[in-house]
Amino acid sequence: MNYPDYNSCILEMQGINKSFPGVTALDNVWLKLYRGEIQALIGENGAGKSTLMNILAGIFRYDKGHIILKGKPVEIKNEFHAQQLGIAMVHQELNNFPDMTVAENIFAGREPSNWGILSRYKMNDLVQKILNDFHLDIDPKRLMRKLSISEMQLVEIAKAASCNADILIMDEPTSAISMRDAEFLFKILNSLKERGVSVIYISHKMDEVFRISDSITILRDGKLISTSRASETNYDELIKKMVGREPKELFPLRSVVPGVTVLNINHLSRGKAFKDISLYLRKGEVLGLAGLVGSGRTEIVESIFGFPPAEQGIIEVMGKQVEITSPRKAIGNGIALVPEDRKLSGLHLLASVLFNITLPTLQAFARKSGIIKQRKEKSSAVQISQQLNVRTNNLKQAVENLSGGNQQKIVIAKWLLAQPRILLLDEPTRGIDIGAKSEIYQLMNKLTEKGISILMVSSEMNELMGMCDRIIALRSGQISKEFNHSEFDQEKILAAIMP
Amino acid sequence: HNTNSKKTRITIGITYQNLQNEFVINIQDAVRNKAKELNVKLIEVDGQGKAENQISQVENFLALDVDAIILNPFDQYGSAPVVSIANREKKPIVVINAVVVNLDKADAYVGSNDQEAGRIAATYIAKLLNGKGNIALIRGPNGHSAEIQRTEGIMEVLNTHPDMKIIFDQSGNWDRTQGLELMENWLSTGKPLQAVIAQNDEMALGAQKAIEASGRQKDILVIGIDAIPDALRAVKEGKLCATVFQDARGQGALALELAVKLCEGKPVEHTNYIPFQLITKENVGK
Amino acid sequence: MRNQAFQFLSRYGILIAFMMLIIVMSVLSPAFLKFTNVMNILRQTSINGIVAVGMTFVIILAGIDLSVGSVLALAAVVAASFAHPGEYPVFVPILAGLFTGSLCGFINGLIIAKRRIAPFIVTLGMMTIARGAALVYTNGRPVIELSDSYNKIGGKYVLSIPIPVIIFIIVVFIGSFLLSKTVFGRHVYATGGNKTAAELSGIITSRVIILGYSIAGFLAGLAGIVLSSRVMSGSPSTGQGYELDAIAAVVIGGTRLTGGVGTIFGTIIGALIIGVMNNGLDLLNVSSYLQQIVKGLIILLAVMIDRKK
Amino acid sequence: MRNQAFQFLSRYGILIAFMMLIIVMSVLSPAFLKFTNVMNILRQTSINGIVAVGMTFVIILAGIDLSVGSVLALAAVVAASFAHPGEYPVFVPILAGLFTGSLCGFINGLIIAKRRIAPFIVTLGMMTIARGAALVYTNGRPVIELSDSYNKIGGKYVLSIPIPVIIFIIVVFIGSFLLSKTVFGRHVYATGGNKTAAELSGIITSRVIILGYSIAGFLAGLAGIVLSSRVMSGSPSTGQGYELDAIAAVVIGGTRLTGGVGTIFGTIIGALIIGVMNNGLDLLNVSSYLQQIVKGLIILLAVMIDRKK
Ligand SMILES: Nc1ncnc2c1ncn2[C@@H]1O[C@H](COP(=O)(O)OP(=O)(O)OP(=O)(O)O)[C@@H](O)[C@H]1O
Ligand SMILES: Nc1ncnc2c1ncn2[C@@H]1O[C@H](COP(=O)(O)OP(=O)(O)OP(=O)(O)O)[C@@H](O)[C@H]1O
Ligand SMILES: [Mg+2]
Ligand SMILES: [Mg+2]
Repeated sequence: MNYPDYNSCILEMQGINKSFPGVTALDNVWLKLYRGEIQALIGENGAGKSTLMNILAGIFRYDKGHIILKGKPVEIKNEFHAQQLGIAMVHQELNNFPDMTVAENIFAGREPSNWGILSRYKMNDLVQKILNDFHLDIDPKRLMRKLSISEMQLVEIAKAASCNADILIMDEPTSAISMRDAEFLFKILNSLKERGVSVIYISHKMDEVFRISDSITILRDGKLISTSRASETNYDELIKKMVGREPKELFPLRSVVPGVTVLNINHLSRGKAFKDISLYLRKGEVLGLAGLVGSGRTEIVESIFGFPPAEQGIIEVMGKQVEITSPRKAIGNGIALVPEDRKLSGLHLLASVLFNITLPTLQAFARKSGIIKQRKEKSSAVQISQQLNVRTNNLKQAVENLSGGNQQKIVIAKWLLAQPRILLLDEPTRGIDIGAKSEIYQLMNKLTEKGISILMVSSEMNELMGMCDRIIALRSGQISKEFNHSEFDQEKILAAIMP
Repeated sequence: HNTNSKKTRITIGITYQNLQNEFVINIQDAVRNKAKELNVKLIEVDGQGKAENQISQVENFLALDVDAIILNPFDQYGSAPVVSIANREKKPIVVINAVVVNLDKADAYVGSNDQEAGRIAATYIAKLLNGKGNIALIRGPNGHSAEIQRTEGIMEVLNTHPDMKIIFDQSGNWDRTQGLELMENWLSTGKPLQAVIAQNDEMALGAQKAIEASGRQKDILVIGIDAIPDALRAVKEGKLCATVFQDARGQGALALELAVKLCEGKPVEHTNYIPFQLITKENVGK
Repeated sequence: MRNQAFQFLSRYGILIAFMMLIIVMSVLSPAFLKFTNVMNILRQTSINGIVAVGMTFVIILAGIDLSVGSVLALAAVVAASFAHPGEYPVFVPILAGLFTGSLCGFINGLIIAKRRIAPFIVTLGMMTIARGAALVYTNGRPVIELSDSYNKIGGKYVLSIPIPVIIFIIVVFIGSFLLSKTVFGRHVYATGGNKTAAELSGIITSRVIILGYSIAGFLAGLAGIVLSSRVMSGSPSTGQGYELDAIAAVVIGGTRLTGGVGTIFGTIIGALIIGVMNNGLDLLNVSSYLQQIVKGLIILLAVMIDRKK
Repeated sequence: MRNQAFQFLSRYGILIAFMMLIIVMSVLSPAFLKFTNVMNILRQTSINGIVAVGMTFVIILAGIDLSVGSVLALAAVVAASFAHPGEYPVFVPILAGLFTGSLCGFINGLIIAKRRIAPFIVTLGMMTIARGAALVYTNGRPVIELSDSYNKIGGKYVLSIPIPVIIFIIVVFIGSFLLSKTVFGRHVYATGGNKTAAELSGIITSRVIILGYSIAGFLAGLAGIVLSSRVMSGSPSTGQGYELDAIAAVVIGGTRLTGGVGTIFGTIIGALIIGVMNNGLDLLNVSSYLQQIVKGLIILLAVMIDRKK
């Protein structure tokens, strides 16, 4: 059998409507999925992609519409029911059991057992097979919380893909994994496809979309814009449909000439995380850190931010040696960090947009007595969120209810208000749509023009190459090579980070 | 005629120290019976072992415009403001069962002196032991008025017997299980012990159970206070050497009667002691 | 418009529950809405209310303080021991009580923030320790014979409003102001909502935590002073179970036990619901045993009405 | 090798604390390690231990059950009321008590799972309601005159081991088996560790929660039966504060109050620490005021030793 089989429609979503208090998330959306088809679902942040898929996975009820599964109308009651119907999903936000082992995580909800009694034997056999299939070099007995974000994401992918589902939904599966791991994922998706599994694939990465998908569906503001065969469309057309206007150049031209050294790091080490890291960052420069999962990039920027401080080494800011023992000290030295995982370490999800944006800079809006000048606070927050094009109807809205991309913008906004001298960005465009990405790149450019220096960690090679003046390649916690802009070459950089 | 009788019907508010205590429930029964008999409307509230609750409750009584107040104080100091409030609002107040420091300001008092209970128990034990022996004391909750006064009474007697020594002394919080466990632990020390004075029957029965289980029932005397039914049975069976009877029903009935008299403007005796009575195997049936 | 009404309801659902309770009570008991009775309710609520304001800080910090009842007792006996007539001016016992309370809270906060032990267990330990300390300090006997000026705190009126009620109102205003209008307040929410994010935002969370628990201790101490002056004696066994009442008030008021969300306003409504319930059921002469069942049901009902959105 | 020792320590740090306590006690009191005293400790621990096993389920589920003390009392009086001599065979009161306990737990679980209200507040409501129900059922008086066969449950021995201890051991084995060897056990950990993730994994968390609370209720009922038979009377005011002892045992034993982590083994050590402490301080005849301070300090110390890695 050659898939996709366009004669066999496995799923139809007809006229789906869904609104949340104050927002219409989906407005009459139609979607058709064929056996063995990989369908990409794309659209700007907040377009309704996750909402549509969450409906399919039984998480949300929809207000209006029908779902036809394998020719039969169904009412998907809950997640369990969705699983029974053969629908599995990798969710946009990490959702795992940090205190359980990798194996236990993979089998949560479908533990191998005899009459309710666990069969560890079976489980260990199965898990090894799954991990092998995915080329995952992770000890199944390791605790989930000990994994890096990307490893966690890979485990979740493995979990969903090993479910024997007919429909596999992936909501931005590659937003937190390296290119190498993404390659494994694509192989797996192709082999699933050969077995007749259908995949709905949400991503903001256009190159991926074109590489693997058979068809592409575009949502904008909760409305269906189009579904087309991947072979019959092109990049510019997609972008135009997605954002509703002509696309701009993704990476802006960098015109800043780096000035004096503002950050100088000598022989920084911390435990097993990284060793003997020396680097410098000049005024107005964008410096990139490239590396694979677990190469220690996150740990390095966190230690520069004092969270936790490095054990050995010297940090100099503006030529003066500084002791950065806590984030507060780092902030005092004009350093800001946009962390990798917004949910875990970036945001107070239940609090409002305003609350989150002004949190690190509250002192600036307060009288000496500690009383906040609320009007001033609000106007600054409004200004910065407009500047970043944050989509929210109200600054009082809880961050929890924003789309993933908009949440990311909040984290960036909160640090831009602090007007840092040195900005540490850890995967700053994770989960951000192409329009917002371009906005963030523009912004980075503007910031560097103003003399701010940026140290950026990214797993997207084209982002590093498009934005950085220099790239430092890391391999298992140590610097393996440094590249100047003129030496940028994807192959060479990859070679420098591969073990 | 109905409206007429309603108009003249007396309303009395009563606040009990803690209605999770069987002894206090006995008082409540007597008060209720008497109230029915005298056609008095009764508003009953439970201080649940907190003096401040009793103050609040009497404030609430004022909102209900009761004719008289009966106070069964939890704390001789903490519950005292109740009497001051009644005085200020010119409501007759009768104190029942336990005392308050400003008892003289109350219109009447019905009850028994808790020190007396302690004295009776300790005296009887001293007599049985011929003024010599090791004693374990199980107290009520620390700081509770009855605990304070019963302890005072017990100490007063024991101080006059230099050969009687308290070798164990803990609070059992009026609770049978705690009495039981305390005793189990004390018994395992193997120290010679001649008698246990428990400040209520529940704890005494718990201690007795532990002693019986250890087979030392013959060597160790146990005495309680209150004379609850279970304790009377144990006295009859010789498991407790005695208990000290406090006439809850008598107190309850008399207190209500006095309150009614005060409402009607009739003179009453201020202090009405209802004496404690030692209940031993000999007089338990009566 | 409709949407706003909905938002209001979902935000202040507990207010609806409170109103319903008030209406039911005033229909059932003619005495309920009298001025003196309303003052009674307020006065009776004030102690729990003061403690609950402190508890709100701690719970927003994603913590809990089981020790407030015992700390209240310890502060009460310490304060009372300085309040004998003719010994010291009245501010001495007050300061002594407040200091004792704050110190206990400070120690709670210190251990929780620095040793990272669950607040539940730390304050459970403190609950036992403070109770023991109160008993040792007084030898288990209440501290009595307090000066008139001390006893006035709990017993007198200003403009026919009882002093405890006035203290309560002041505490509510300051607490509410701190939480909603100051940098410290924001840091409390941030620390409780996401500690890592708070630390990465440059907040020294250990300081916030220590201060939060100190406030809870301070207010427990204040409540101890008010209570001991109300009963004109400092009893080492007072305040038992107050922690549960205070936590109930906070949670009924919509503050989440997982931290990061909550208001003093909600707590006050929660405390008033408990106060009205206690007062109303006594007025209605509901039997003490039945009262417990009814109270449990009302708490559940109130929370259910609130959470039904 | 060295690493393993370290792992053992950090995992079973609480065991070290326990050993230290044992050593100190046996040095201070010669009676401490006698067979009868060890049996005393086990017997006295058994009631709290049984309750704490149930509490472990609930706390791993990221919940809490404040009602166990009251439910224990309700089950005790219901059971006792069927246990008068010559009325029913002994299994009737036992079943009645177990049913009562389970029912209360079931209701707790139902409200928590279906209405999504904080377990703290739901079980606080149940705490009051069950206590009130026990008082109403008995009119406030203990149920006395129980049959000999009923009283044997708490009083007799099998192979010179007290029956309560045997029941406790059986409960520990079954509880431990359920948690570590069954699918249900995994779902308990999953639901408590991350409820959203559990639901996304297709676990019907409401069922797991309801079952978990029912188990806690069942075991509280069982403890009520053992306790009432041990003291030969069913008192409606018994079991007060037992919830705190049980929670303390669970938390000292390393189960996290935020859920997802914990073992029955740890809980048992926690319960034994509390039992040894109570017994030892009594043996040493430490004054009851001081006992409280010492107990609080030991709890804090034990947890600190455990968490110091
Ligand atoms: N639980 C919720 N409550 C209220 N509004 C919500 C909720 N979930 C989503 N929304 C809103 O619905 C809209 C669609 O969000 P959705 O998460 O589906 O976007 P998305 O296309 O997945 O975006 P992204 O690419 O950023 O993930 C957004 O406006 C979002 O704010
Ligand atoms: N020996 C080890 N023991 C335990 N954990 C390890 C070990 N080595 C690496 N790790 C884990 O690997 C991760 C290090 O990855 P880190 O996040 O610093 O890398 P990164 O390059 O930023 O990767 P990414 O951001 O893509 O996850 C940490 O989370 C750490 O827990
Ligand atoms: Mg999304
Ligand atoms: Mg990283």
